[in-house]
Amino acid sequence: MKNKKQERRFIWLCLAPAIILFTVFMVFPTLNVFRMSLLKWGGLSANQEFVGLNNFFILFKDMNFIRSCQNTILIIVLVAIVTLIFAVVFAAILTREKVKGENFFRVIFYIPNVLSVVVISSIFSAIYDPSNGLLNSIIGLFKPENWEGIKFLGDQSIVIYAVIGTMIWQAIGYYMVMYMASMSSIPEHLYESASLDGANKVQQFFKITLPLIWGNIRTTLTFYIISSINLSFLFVKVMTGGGPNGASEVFLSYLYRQAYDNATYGYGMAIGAIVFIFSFVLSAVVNKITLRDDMEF
Amino acid sequence: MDKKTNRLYRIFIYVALFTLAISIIVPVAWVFLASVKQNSEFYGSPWTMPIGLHFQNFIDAIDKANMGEYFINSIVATGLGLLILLVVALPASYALARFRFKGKKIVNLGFMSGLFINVNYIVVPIFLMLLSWDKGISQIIGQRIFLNNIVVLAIIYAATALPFTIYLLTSYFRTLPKAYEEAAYMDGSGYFRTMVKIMIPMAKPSIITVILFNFLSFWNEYIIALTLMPGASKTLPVGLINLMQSQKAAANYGPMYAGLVIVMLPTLILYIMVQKKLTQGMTLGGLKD
Amino acid sequence: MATLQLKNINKIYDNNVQAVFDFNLEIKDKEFIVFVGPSGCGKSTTLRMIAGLEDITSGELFINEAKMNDVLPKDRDIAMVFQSYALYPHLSVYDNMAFGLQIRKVPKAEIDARVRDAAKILEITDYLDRKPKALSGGQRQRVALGRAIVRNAEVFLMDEPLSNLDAKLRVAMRSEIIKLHERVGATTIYVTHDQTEAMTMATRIVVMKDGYIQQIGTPKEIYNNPANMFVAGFVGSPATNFLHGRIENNSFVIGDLHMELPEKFDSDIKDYEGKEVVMGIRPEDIYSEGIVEGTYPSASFTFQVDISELLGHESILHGTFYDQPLIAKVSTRLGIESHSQTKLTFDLGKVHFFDVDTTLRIDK
Amino acid sequence: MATLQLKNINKIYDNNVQAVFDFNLEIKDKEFIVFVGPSGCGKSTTLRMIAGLEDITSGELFINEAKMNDVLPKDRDIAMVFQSYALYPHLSVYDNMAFGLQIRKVPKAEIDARVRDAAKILEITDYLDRKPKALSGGQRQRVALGRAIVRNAEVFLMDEPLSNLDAKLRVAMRSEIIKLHERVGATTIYVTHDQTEAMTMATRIVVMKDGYIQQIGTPKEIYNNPANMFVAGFVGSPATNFLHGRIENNSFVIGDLHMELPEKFDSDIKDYEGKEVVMGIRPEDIYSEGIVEGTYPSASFTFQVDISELLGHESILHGTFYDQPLIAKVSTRLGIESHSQTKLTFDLGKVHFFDVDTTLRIDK
Amino acid sequence: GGSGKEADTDEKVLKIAGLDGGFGTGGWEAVAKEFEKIEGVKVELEFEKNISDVLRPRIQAGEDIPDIIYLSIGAQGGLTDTMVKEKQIQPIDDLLDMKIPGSDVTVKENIIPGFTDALNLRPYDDGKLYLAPLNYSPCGLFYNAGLFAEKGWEVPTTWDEMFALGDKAKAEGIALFTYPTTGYFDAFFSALLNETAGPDAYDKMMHYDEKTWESEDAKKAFEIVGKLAEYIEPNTVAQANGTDFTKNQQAILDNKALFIPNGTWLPGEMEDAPRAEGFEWGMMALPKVTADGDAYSTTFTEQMYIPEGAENVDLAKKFMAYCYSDEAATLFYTKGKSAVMPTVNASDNIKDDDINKIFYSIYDNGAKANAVGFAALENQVEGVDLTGAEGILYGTVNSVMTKDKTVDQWYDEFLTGLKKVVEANK
Ligand SMILES: Nc1ncnc2c1ncn2[C@@H]1O[C@H](COP(=O)(O)OP(=O)(O)OP(=O)(O)O)[C@@H](O)[C@H]1O
Ligand SMILES: Nc1ncnc2c1ncn2[C@@H]1O[C@H](COP(=O)(O)OP(=O)(O)OP(=O)(O)O)[C@@H](O)[C@H]1O
Ligand SMILES: [Mg+2]
Ligand SMILES: [Mg+2]
Repeated sequence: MKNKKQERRFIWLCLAPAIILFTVFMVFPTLNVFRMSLLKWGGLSANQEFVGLNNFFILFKDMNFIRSCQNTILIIVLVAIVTLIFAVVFAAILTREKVKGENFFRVIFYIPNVLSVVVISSIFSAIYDPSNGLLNSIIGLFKPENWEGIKFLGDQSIVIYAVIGTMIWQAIGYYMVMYMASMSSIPEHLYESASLDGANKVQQFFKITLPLIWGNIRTTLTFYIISSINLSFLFVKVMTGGGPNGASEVFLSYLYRQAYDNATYGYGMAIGAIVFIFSFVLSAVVNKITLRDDMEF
Repeated sequence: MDKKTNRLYRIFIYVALFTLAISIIVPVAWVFLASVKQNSEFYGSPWTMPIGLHFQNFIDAIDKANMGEYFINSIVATGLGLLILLVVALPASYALARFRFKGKKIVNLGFMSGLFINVNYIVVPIFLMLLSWDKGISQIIGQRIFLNNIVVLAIIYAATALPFTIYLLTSYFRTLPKAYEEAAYMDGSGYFRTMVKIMIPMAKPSIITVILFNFLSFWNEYIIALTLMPGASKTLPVGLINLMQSQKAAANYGPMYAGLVIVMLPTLILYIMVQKKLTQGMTLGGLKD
Repeated sequence: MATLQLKNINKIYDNNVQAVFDFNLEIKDKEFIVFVGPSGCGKSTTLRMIAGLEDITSGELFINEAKMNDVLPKDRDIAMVFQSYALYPHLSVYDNMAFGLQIRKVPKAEIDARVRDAAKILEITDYLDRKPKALSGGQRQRVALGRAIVRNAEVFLMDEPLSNLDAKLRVAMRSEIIKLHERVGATTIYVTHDQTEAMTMATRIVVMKDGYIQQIGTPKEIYNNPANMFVAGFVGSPATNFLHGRIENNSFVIGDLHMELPEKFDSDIKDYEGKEVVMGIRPEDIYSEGIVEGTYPSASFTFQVDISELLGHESILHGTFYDQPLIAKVSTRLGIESHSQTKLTFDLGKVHFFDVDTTLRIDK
Repeated sequence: MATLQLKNINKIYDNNVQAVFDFNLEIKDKEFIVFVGPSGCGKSTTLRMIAGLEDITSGELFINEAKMNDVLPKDRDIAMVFQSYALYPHLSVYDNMAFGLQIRKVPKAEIDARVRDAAKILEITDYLDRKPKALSGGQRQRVALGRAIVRNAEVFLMDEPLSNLDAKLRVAMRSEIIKLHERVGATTIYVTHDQTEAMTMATRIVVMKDGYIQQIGTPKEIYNNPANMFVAGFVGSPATNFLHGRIENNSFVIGDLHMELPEKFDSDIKDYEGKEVVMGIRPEDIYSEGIVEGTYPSASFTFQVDISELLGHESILHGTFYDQPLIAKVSTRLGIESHSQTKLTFDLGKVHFFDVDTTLRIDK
Repeated sequence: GGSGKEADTDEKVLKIAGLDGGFGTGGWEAVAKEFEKIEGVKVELEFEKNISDVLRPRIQAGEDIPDIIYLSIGAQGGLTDTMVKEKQIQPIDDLLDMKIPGSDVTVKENIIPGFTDALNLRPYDDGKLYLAPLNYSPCGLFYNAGLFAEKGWEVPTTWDEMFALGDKAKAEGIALFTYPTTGYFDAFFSALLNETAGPDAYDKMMHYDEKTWESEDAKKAFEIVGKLAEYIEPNTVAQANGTDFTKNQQAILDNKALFIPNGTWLPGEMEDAPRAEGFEWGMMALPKVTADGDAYSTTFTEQMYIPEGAENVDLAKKFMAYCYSDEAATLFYTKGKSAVMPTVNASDNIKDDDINKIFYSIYDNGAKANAVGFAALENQVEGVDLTGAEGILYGTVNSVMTKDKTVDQWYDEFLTGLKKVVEANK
């Protein structure tokens, strides 16, 4: 049995720097945010009025917030599902298959991830362009003469999907890298064994790869939630400004709009608090749902 | 017959790979081309080829964004941030992943909740905190040391990246077989050495992932650097703002794209250098089970 | 250099499987203890508790009189060969072996000497630079062994360290381990399924079953005086034959064969007069040649051989004896074929009797 | 159900280690081939090439006359027991065994029947719900074996499938595998270090060394007529004694002992008249009892016993014979002690002679 | 308020922070240099494209606050808007009566009359001036004068003519109207309200007077915008965002649309853009509602102000005063990118061959000027952004143009929002 005291000392020594840094630079500031969410405050003056949970009550009746909520959830769900599928499949191909030019593909797929949001937005502005955009040109090939381009960023029912498409394009490489790292630690002999058991590549993928990187996938599900919330803001800010007429508004863009444009800083912070709680609860739920036995090889 | 399905399978794979690759190459090539276009070429159809190679864009970009000095700053902030991050996060993740102890749930929950904190809205409180420290310290030593300090910036980068990093590393450390630790203990290795010499090397793929992703986020970080380094000394992304379009003014597209290309290169180069290590399995062949 | 005491040790795993029950054992300095027992009986578990890798659910462990339950593995000065090798996959063979010495700050030159020495003994000198991945099964096992023997630990724990080696190498390794033990004198606990190893290496053997100790004794004791039917049946190959019969007038009766027992049994079987008992006899104590026929004429019988299995120099005869299966081991020279008949005699001087219910040995 | 042909197969690993050289073997339907050889000689490598897990560097592999070099493992209909088990860590024991059947879309009820059947045979029924992590070494190995035997594959490859089992279980498993082989009739290749297994299970044995085949033959052939000194020395335990001497007048001369050889050697040793040769004799062919003394009186000598090792029923005598080490295996009954003298006789009918340079057997 | 740090330096330092925007920083640098010479002080300039982001934390902390901030209401980041709403700006009434450094004239005398009366400069109904106007530019509808000449079209003077022209253009495949983003409707719509309801009603509306907003005249403005939806360049909404708005502006250069609401900076902004043959910039005020009505053109001004916590208030005012000198006006125009100060002589800087000449003479051609801006509110209403660029009043235009919302819905939504705002500020 282990010497508990020595073990405890080691554990806390390991944890202490992290806990200190984390507490000082993240926990305290966050508590501050929570505190501000209870204020009616424009953000700059000393004129702060404590209003309790009032900001939150307003929030639940604020249709614009609810719309940004719906948009965000849609983004999270779609981006997570589609990216997950693509990233896992491509990671599997690039780690498990002997493909020619493997390194080439690995590098290419990662590139969108290193591009800045501004660049990506201009790329997609060129792709989504209603008259000479890439997508419309391609669709135009199959459509009759007087085909009018789809207004990806102008149509309120499409714009959010346009944002989602951009986000997926950007995210695949990121998650692919993550999955490649965890796939590479699956012992080769399991695949050997499975192939002798008659499993083809697809079956191997579902029966070996997927279960064995399940822990990693669960981890990334949380990342999808967080990064969808964060990135959707950046993309929306640059690509659509939340428009047309708020149709692509998401959590954080709405937060900014309220905290800064509308000078209701306390209210904005209340949105921040809700976003925090929402994402926390959501990923706790997702975590719970996806729980399988923890796995070591 | 089976050769045929196998063939189909491989064709499918290549089609998939090439489709995605093209969907990336085309737009990215577009960016590279854009970076050598002249300004007038940016109006009208975005899909025209550049008339000539306008490399002046790059010179303008380096000039206007003050890239020389800012580059160094970014390198320092990113490198130091990564170093601090790894030194702090690796032991913490290891301890969280491989030991049972009282309070683990709470610590885990704490770090986990940290994932959901968005730096965008805590950066101002951080700024206020540093400012008050500065006020305090300047009364003692007559100097302000927390704001406009690249080291502090690096520390804060590390701190804000902790939840993500710990979460990722913890989930990886959990998958490593216990047997290796046990072997090390039997060899007389203490907790610390076991962690450093045996377990951390085996976590290499995920450490590389962590380095890669945090490099990216530190390198491109804007809001913290902007807020905590309000002085003249800036990081690259903040400096890059100078290349962006400003309201009601003619845009300088060429230099902007050139600048963005320059900034993205280090990350890409880093990735190209480490991507092979990413998939080097570190745990094979040691166990019989 | 070390004594060990295990007192009332129990081990219950997290999933509520109890793997070891009330384990008691005193090990003297420089002893070479061998654990044997069926697969899953708790040998590795016990070793791992001694090493400090598993919590001791209850009971106490002492090394050199000091209680060890709560001492860290690294502070117990134990070297161990893992059943599953547990080689460091990212280190070369050399570094795998050197690791424990580097930790102890042994001078570089000495590390080198010791590692190369061990590698030579283990015949893995050529592979010192390879990673474990590029080794054959037996080579990996030898590295695992090497990692332990380069250490001059107080206690050596070896969990089936030779199971993946060929017979010749195994013999060589066996004698190297014996030599090492003689030289270093470290207290050693050794798990094996190889009876020859157990018999030739052990100062004492511990026979386990289902987490319980069945018998502790020298190889001779275990072989000649098994405590119960399990030990009798487990040690020796092919296994001891167990024949059910009755005690009648100092004779053991099966069917119409009345075997007159030697005097030494008299006092012990008194209580069983007229009762059913089990006679245990090893296949090698059944003779087809005339050797014991004169001594125990009442124990001769004609045996219907169903299968005669050639085993090089010896043959194993399978058949039934009054409806009970019986196996005899005889010299191949006699050329007994399958489906033939032959005359056999039990060496009644070597038999044991067991209680039907408790399975304990009756004769002292 | 399947024939196999291996033609001129070579294997060079990525690190330029050549593990298998020019391997040629024809395996008939329903054969039970056993690979033996020292650790690292290329047994697993060969198996893995047959399974399709390693590329064949050069040469051709045919199964049922069809070239297989480029066929995927999954399409070869081979079941394999891995030396390192390779259990699926995320699946229960049951699912580990059922996996291959589920893939093949065997009906659920049949899967269940087959798995439970195998589990019963392997005595792991109690562990079906556990994950491999919570099993003992031997239990894991049995799961690995179970995973193969539930499959009705055309070819079975088993890489030391019983090495971590106790003797008793091993005997039981051995006969189960034989039964399985008789019932299913699948062509089987089996790697083992256990000579008993090799001798009792094989239809033919392949002896390998350093990547080369040394001899292919039935167990009897291998045992009785080893092709060279390596095979003679490798098969049988303790190993064959090799004694250097000269041929003089149809006699084998060591020191002042002139052993008159039986007639059968006459023609073969002619060419070696006056030359040095090596005589190989198994320890069990050296007798201390009078059995062969009458037949070969010239081969009797007095032996100085250095160590007498008790091995249950038999004793191993170690000593030197004209400065050459000699080991004899004699009945324990005779009670020969260490540091004593005893009279021994070589059974000259069983000896072989080998060329000193080529190590090949001289006598036919 | 700021604590007195750097108190030990003898030399006074005036800190000016501002937006590095469409007019560039050259003018500021030149003016600052002059001022340094005159006053013997040091002027520190901090001009950034993201100045809101830079300043916000400092202002929140009350630390290191500049003496003058040059950042307009409605600029990205909403800092100045918040400063106004949060009452973080110091009154500068006395500025008007100050003598301009280096001359005898007072500021008031040198500013074009009316410019300092704009509601957004005096947001609190306390009669005091808080923000100082600078860089004025007329806003109106820009078009390709060359195209009109080529087609022989008359520039419409009333909305009826406008729509008639729209039909004519449609036949040629040209849309009547486009706009860069909805943000540009503040100038457009306020001019329109002036036309439909008249200046008094407009003033009331800017003070959130519900009654006036509910009037038919007010609604008329909404309806005119609604009618434009029939004539909108089809890609407008899709491109009405931060990345693509130049494509909408390009539509004018490419003759895809006839009119775009914008300010005088537009030609400069599109300087490098390719254009249709014979292209020539033209600009007009909004068409009149009726033939005998007034045409309005919004005068857009930028603002500078002294924030609370500024240390050198007096010096700051001095500098501001200097900005209204003729020298400064010249420097702003020549060294900056054609920034025109609202001083009486500033337009003299515009040479005859300067394209700006046409634009700045728009009022000489009969158009009336109006200023944008609502009164500041005591209480902001959480979740109700009534007047922001993407708020209910302007942001909804996108929906109206795509017909996702009818004019009535838009109007009702606005009135509902207005009610909430009024409620909160009773
Ligand atoms: N992946 C590999 N890369 C390089 N060399 C290898 C690799 N695997 C095995 N070898 C080498 O090839 C030779 C044959 O190995 P193989 O595993 O076939 O031996 P084996 O006969 O199965 O031995 P054992 O009885 O010890 O399992 C060995 O010398 C081994 O070191
Ligand atoms: N981690 C574990 N969790 C639960 N049960 C376990 C665990 N490890 C082993 N067991 C069980 O405990 C019992 C004893 O296991 P142990 O490994 O000590 O057996 P062993 O005697 O070493 O067997 P073998 O000869 O097969 O290696 C077995 O029944 C096994 O299934
Ligand atoms: Mg074990
Ligand atoms: Mg092997």
